[in-house]
Amino acid sequence: MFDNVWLIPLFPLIGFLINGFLGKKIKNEAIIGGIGTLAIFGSFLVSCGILIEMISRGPENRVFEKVLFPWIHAGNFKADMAFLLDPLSVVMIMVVTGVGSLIHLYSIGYMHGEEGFYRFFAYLNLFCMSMLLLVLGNNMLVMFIGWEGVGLCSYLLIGYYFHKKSAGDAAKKAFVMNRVGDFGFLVGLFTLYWWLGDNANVWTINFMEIKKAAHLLPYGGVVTVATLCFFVGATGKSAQIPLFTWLPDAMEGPTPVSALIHAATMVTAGVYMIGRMSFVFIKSPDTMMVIAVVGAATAIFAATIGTAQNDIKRVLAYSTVSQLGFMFLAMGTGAFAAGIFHLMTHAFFKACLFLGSGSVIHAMHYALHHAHSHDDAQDMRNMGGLRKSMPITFITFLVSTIAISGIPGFSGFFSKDEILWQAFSNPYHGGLNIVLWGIGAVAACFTAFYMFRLVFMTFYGESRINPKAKSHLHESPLVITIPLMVLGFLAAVGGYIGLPKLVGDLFGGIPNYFEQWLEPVFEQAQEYGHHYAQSGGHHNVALEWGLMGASVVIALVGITIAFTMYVKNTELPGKFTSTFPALHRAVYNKWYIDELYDFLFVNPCKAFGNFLWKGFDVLVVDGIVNGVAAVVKGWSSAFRYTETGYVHNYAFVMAAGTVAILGYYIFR
Amino acid sequence: MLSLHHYLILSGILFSIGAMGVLIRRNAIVIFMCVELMLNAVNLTFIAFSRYLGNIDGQIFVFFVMTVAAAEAAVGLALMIAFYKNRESIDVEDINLMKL
Amino acid sequence: MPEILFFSLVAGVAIISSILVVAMRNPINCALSLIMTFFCMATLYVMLDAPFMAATQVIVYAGAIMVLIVFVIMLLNMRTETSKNYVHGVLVSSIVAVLTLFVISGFLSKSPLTGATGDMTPELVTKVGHVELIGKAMFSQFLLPFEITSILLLVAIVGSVILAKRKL
Amino acid sequence: MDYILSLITFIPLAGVLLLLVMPRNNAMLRGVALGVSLVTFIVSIGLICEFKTIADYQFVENIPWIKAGSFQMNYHVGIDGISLWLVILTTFIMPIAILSTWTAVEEKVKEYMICLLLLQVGMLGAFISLDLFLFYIFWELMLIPMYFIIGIWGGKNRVYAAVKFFIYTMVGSLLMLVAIMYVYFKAGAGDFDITRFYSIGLDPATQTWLFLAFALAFAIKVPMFPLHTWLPDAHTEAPTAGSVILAAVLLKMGTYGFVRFAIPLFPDATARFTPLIATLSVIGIVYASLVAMMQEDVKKLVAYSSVAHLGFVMIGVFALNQQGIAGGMLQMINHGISTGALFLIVGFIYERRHTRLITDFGGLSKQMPIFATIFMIVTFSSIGLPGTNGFVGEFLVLLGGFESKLRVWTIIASSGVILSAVYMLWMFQRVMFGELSNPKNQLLKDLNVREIVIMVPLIVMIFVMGIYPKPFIDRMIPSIDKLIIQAKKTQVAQLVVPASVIDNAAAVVASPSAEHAVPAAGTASPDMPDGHSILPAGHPAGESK
Repeated sequence: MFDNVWLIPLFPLIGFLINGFLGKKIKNEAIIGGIGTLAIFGSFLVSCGILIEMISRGPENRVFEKVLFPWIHAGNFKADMAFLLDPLSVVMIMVVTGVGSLIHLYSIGYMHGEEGFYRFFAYLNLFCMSMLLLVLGNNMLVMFIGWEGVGLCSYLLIGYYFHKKSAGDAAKKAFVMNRVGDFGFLVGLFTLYWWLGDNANVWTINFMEIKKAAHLLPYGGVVTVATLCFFVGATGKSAQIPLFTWLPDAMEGPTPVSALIHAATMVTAGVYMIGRMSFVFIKSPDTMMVIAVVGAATAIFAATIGTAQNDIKRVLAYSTVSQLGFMFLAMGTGAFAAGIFHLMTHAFFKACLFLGSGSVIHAMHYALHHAHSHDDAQDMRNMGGLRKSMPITFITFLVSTIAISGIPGFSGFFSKDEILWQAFSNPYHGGLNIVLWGIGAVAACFTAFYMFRLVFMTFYGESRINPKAKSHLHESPLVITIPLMVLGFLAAVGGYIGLPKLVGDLFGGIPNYFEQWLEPVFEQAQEYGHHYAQSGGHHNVALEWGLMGASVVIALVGITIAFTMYVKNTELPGKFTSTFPALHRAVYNKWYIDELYDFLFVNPCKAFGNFLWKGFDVLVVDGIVNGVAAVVKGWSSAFRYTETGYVHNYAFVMAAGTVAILGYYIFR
Repeated sequence: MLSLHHYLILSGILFSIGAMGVLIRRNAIVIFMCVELMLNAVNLTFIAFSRYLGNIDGQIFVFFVMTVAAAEAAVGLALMIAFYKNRESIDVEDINLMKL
Repeated sequence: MPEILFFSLVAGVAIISSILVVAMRNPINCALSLIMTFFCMATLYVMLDAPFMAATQVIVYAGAIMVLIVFVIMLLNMRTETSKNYVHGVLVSSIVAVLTLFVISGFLSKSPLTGATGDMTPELVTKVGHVELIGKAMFSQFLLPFEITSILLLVAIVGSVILAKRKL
Repeated sequence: MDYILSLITFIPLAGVLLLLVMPRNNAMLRGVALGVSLVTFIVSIGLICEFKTIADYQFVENIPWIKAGSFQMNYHVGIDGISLWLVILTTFIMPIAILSTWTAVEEKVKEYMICLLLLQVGMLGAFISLDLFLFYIFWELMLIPMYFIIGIWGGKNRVYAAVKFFIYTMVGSLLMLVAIMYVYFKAGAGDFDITRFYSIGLDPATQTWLFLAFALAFAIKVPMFPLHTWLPDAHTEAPTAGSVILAAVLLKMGTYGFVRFAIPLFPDATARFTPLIATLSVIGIVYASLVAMMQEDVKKLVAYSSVAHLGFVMIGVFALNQQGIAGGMLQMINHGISTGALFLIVGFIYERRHTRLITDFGGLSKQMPIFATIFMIVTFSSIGLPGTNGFVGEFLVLLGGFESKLRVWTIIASSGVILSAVYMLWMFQRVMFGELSNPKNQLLKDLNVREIVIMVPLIVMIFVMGIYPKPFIDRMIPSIDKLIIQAKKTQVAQLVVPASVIDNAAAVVASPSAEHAVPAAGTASPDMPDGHSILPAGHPAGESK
C-alpha cells in the first residue's frame, strides 16, 4: 500500500484535469460534482489503506519514502519529486482527504446552480492535490510546491466571484500576504541548506536527511535565523500576526472554500510545517519563544475582534485565526503532538461550523431571494430563531460550538486543554509559561463567548429576518446535512483518541493514542529540547486537575456572559457599545490593522513606485538620456549655421582651406 | 630671355583672378566663365612645362583638360538652362534647395 | 629682348581682359573679355612652340565653348546685373585671391621646378611637325585615356540633352 | 549533420531571398515566412537529438573567411550546453512571433517578414558564434531589422522608441568593438577564436577596462538598471511580434554575452565587479517591480517586469556556481517563454480594443474565459509559481546566489518574489476581474483558433519546464562546470600576484571568492584546493603572460 502513495495526489489531479478541461462541456452538475467528490474520496480510501498498513507496522517501521522522478538536480542540489509517509503525514492526509471528501459532497448541494460549477470543483480538486503534495513532500521543495499551490487555489477560490471587486481584492491580498510568507520560507530554506552544506557538507533539503544531520546544527545562531524565516512563512500561510489580515477577507469565497481551505486544511500548513521540522525549530529557544508569543498574541487578538463582528463567516474566520494561534502556542511551547491534535480536532469542528454557517446562509439566501429582499444573508442581525426551521444544522452547529468552547467530553476540550496545560508546564520558557497560559485561558474565554454569541444570535431569540422571507426558511437538503452530521459526530468524539493521561488513568490507563502515534516523529525534537529545558517543569497532578477545572470554568464564564447578553438581556450589548464607543469601534474595525498596513506598507510602496517611475525613471534616467541627445542636438543646430546652403560659401571655405593648407606646407 | 618663371607667374595671376571671380560673382554663367579662366591658367603651366622640360605629356594633358572643359560646358550650361526654367534666375543665391 | 617685350604685351592684355571678365556687369561683356583672354593664351602657346595647341585653343575654347556660352546668355536673355546683386564679399574674396597668388609665388620661389624631361625640342617640333608628335603620343601611349575621354563626351552629350529637355 | 548549425542559421536567410522575389500576396508571404520558421525549428530539434552531454563545443564548423595579413577571421561556429537552449528558444519563438501578427500587420507585409527572418539569422548567428568578430557581425546584424520593426510597424511614438533603442545599443556595441580589437592585439597575431582569448591572461588593470567595455554593451542589452529606459519604450511601441522577440531572445543576448564572453574572458575583473553588478541587479529587481506596480499601460508593466526578471538572471550568473548559472540560464529561457506569452496576450487584447490602458479593461474573465485561463497560467508562470517554469529558474538563482558570496544581495532580491506577485496580480485583477462595466468590452470575442494555437506550445513549455526541468539542466551542467573553472582559475592565481598590480579593493573582493570556490564548485573542480596550495611555490600567474 505504501508504494501506492502517489495515487493520493493523483486522483484529485485527474479530477482537476477532467473538470477543468471538460467540465464546461459536461454541464451536468451531478457528474461534475461526482467526479470531483469521487476523486478525493479515492484518495481518502488510499489514505485509509495506508493508515491501516502503518498501524500494522511497528513504530520503528513507519517511515517510508517514495521517489517518483528527479525534479531539479543542479550540482550538489538535488530535489526529487518524492513523497514521505510517516505518522505525521498520515494524520494530515487523513484529515485532508476525509474532511475534503465531506466538503466536496457538501459543495454539490451548496454550489447548485452556480455559474462555473465545474470551475469550482476543478479548483477544489486542484487544491486537494496541492495540499496533499504539501503534506506528503519528502523535501522542502515539494512541500513548497504544495505550499504555493494551495496559495494559488486559495487565490482562485477566493476570487471565485471575480466580478465582485471585494473578491478580487481579497484574493490578491491573500496571495500577496502568502507570498510574503513564502519569501520567508525560501530564505529559511536557503539558510538551512547553505549552512548544513557549507559547514557540515550535508547538501540536502530532504526532511529525513536533515533530521539525521540535525545534531550538527547549533543551538540558536544560524538556526534561529533559519527557523524565524520559516516561521514568517508559517505566519503567512496560517494567518498569524502580523500576516493574518487576509484570512477574514478570504471569506469572500464560497462557504465550502472557507471550510476546507480557510479553516480545516490550508491554514494549518504552517503548523504542519513546524511539526515537520520540529527537530530544527526546537534547536532555537528564541524561535520557540517567538512562536509561542506570536501564537498566544494572535489567539487573544483575533478573539477580541471576533466578539464584535456581525458577519457570521467573519466571526468564524477570526475564530480560526484565534484557534491557529492556539496551535502555534502549542508548537512554540514544544507541545508538538498537542498542536497537531488540535489541528485535527479543529479541522472537524471548524469545518462543521463553517459548513453549518454555509447551510444557514444557503437557507437565508434562498428565503431572502424569494422574498425579494436585499438584506445581507450573512449578517447575524438578520437572523435569529433559526433552530426551529433548521434543526439538523442547529444541532451539529451547537455540538461543534461546544467542542470549540472547550466543554469537557467534546473534542475541543481535550486538545485545547492539552495545549494550555503544556503551555503551562513545558519547561522551555521559564516564567513566561504562566503568562502564556493566562493569555491562552483568556482567549479561550473569549472563544466561548463569541461562539455562543454566534449561536444565540443565529439560532435563538426572536427571528429578525424579513417577515416575508420567514416562510421560505427550511432545512438544507441531505447532501448538505450529511457532511454536517458526520463532522458534528467527529467534533464530538474525535477527541477520544487523544485522552489526556490524567483522564486516561481514571478509566483504567487508556493511553494517549494520538501522542503515542506521533511520538516517533517528535522524539528527536523532545530530546533536543531537554538540552536547554529549565528545571523539569511543573508536573503536578493536582495542579493539572486544577488547571483543567479552571479552563472549564473559564469556558462556562464565557458562555454565561454570552447567554446574559444575547438571550436574557438583549439590551446589554447596545448599552455596552454606547458606554465604550471608542473601544467598540476599534474592535469592530479590527483594531484598524488593515488601515495601519495600508498606511505603513501599501501606500508608501505605491507612492515610492510612482516616484521611481515618474521621478526617477522618466525625469532622471530618461532626462539624462534625452538630455545628452538634446545637448548634441543643440550643438548640431549651432554648427548648422555654418552650412548655409549657398554654393558660394562652400567655395569660399574650400578655397580658403586649400590656401591655408598649401600655405602651411610651403612656408613652414 | 624668357624663362619658365614668366609663364608660371602669369598663370598664377590668371588663376587668382579666376578664383576671385568664382568667389565674388553671383551669376552662375560668369562663375562658369571664371572657372574656364582658371582651367586655362593651368593649361598654360602645362604647356610651359612641356616646352621647358621637352616632354610632350604636358600638351597631351592640356588636350584632355580641354575635352573635359567642353563636356563641362555642355552639362553645366544645360543645368543652368534647366535651373533657369524653374527659377527664372541663375543667381547662385537662388540655388538653395538643399538649404534647410 | 623683343621676345620679353612681346610676352609682356600679350600677358598684359591677358591680365586686363581676365580682370574685365571678373569685373564687367554684363555677362556678354564678360564673355567677350574671356574670348580675348583665350586669344592671348593661344598666342602664348605659339610662343611656346605648340602651334597645334594654339589652334585647338582657338577652335575649342574661343570657338565652340564661348559660342555656347554666348548662346546661352542670349537664350536666357540676361540683363545687366543690378548693383545690389552684382557681387558679394569682394574684400574677403580678394584677400583670398591675393593669398592664392602669394602662395603660388611662394611655391615658385621654393620649388626647383623640375620634372620628367623628354626629348622634345623646338628643333624636333619644326622638323617632324607638332601635329604628328602629338598624334603619335595620343594614339599610342595615351590611347586608353583618349577612349575614356570620348566616353566622357558621350555622357556629357546625353546628360546635357536630358537636362535641358526635362523639367527639373 | 556536420553543417546543421549553418543550416539552421541560414534557412531563414534563404527564406529572405525567397520572399524578396515573391509577389506581394500577403497570405502567401505570411505562409512562406511561417513555413521557413517552422522548418528552421524542426531542423533545430535535430540539435537536441544529436547533442552529447559534454562540456566541449559541438557541431563545430571552422572555415577561414577573411584574411588580411595577420588579421584572420574565421567562420567558426559551434554550440555547447549554454547556447543550445538559446538556439532552440530562438527557433521556437520565431513561428509563434510570425503567427502573432498574422492579422495585425497589413502594410508592407513583405518587408515585415523579411525583417523578422533577417532578425532570426542575426540572433541565431550570435548564439552560435565562437569567433569574436563573427559574433560582433551578427550582434550588429540583429540591430537593423529590429530597428525597422519598431520604427515602421510600431505604435504612435515609434520613431522615438526605435532611435532610442538603436542608439542605446549602438553606444554599447561600439565600446565592445574597441574592446574586441584590444583583446585581439593583446593576444597577438592569429584569429578571433574565443577559446584562444580565454587563455591569454591579461593583467587585472587591463581586464578592468575591457570588462567595463563588454559589460556596458551587454548591460544595455540585458538591460540592467539604470540603462533600462529604452526597454519600456521599445516594448510599448513595437508590434507584438517585435515585443515578443525582443523580450524572448534579444534581451538574452546581454546575459548570454556575460556568460560567454565577459566572465570567462576577464575573470579577475569579474570578481572585482561582481558586487557592483549584483547591486545593480538587485536595485533593478526592486526598482523595476515598484515601477511596474504603478504602470497604467499593460505592455509597459510587462516590460518593467522583464527588467526585474533579468535582474534575477544576472544575480544567478554572477553567483558563479552551478545552481546560480544553471538557474540563470533556465530563467533566461523561462523569461523568454513567459514574458513572450505575456506580450502575446497583451497583443491579443490590443488587437481587439486598440488600447493597452489597464483602466480601459476590467471584468474580461466573464467575456473571454479561455483568454482568462491562459492569461492566468502565464501570469503565475511569470510570478514563479512552483510547477511552472518560472519557479525552477528563480529558485535555483536564489539558491545559487545564497550559496555564493552574494548572500545579502540574494535576500534582497528574494523580495522580488513578493513584489512580482503584487504587480502581476494587481494588473490581472484590474484587467480580468470585477464588473464588465465598459460597454466596449462587452462585445469582445474570445481567442480564435489561431491565437489558441499560438499559446498552446508556450503553455505546454511552461509546465514541462516547471515539472521536469531535468533534461534542460542536465545538458547545461558540463558546460557550466567548464565556465566556472575558467572563471575561478584565474581568480585563485591572482591571489599570489603582488598587491602592487591590483589595488587592495580587488584583492579583498577576490579573496573570499577564492575560498568559496572550493565548496561552491563542489565536485566540479576537485583539483581546486590542490591548485590553491601549490600556487605559492611556482605560481602560474607569472607565466601566463
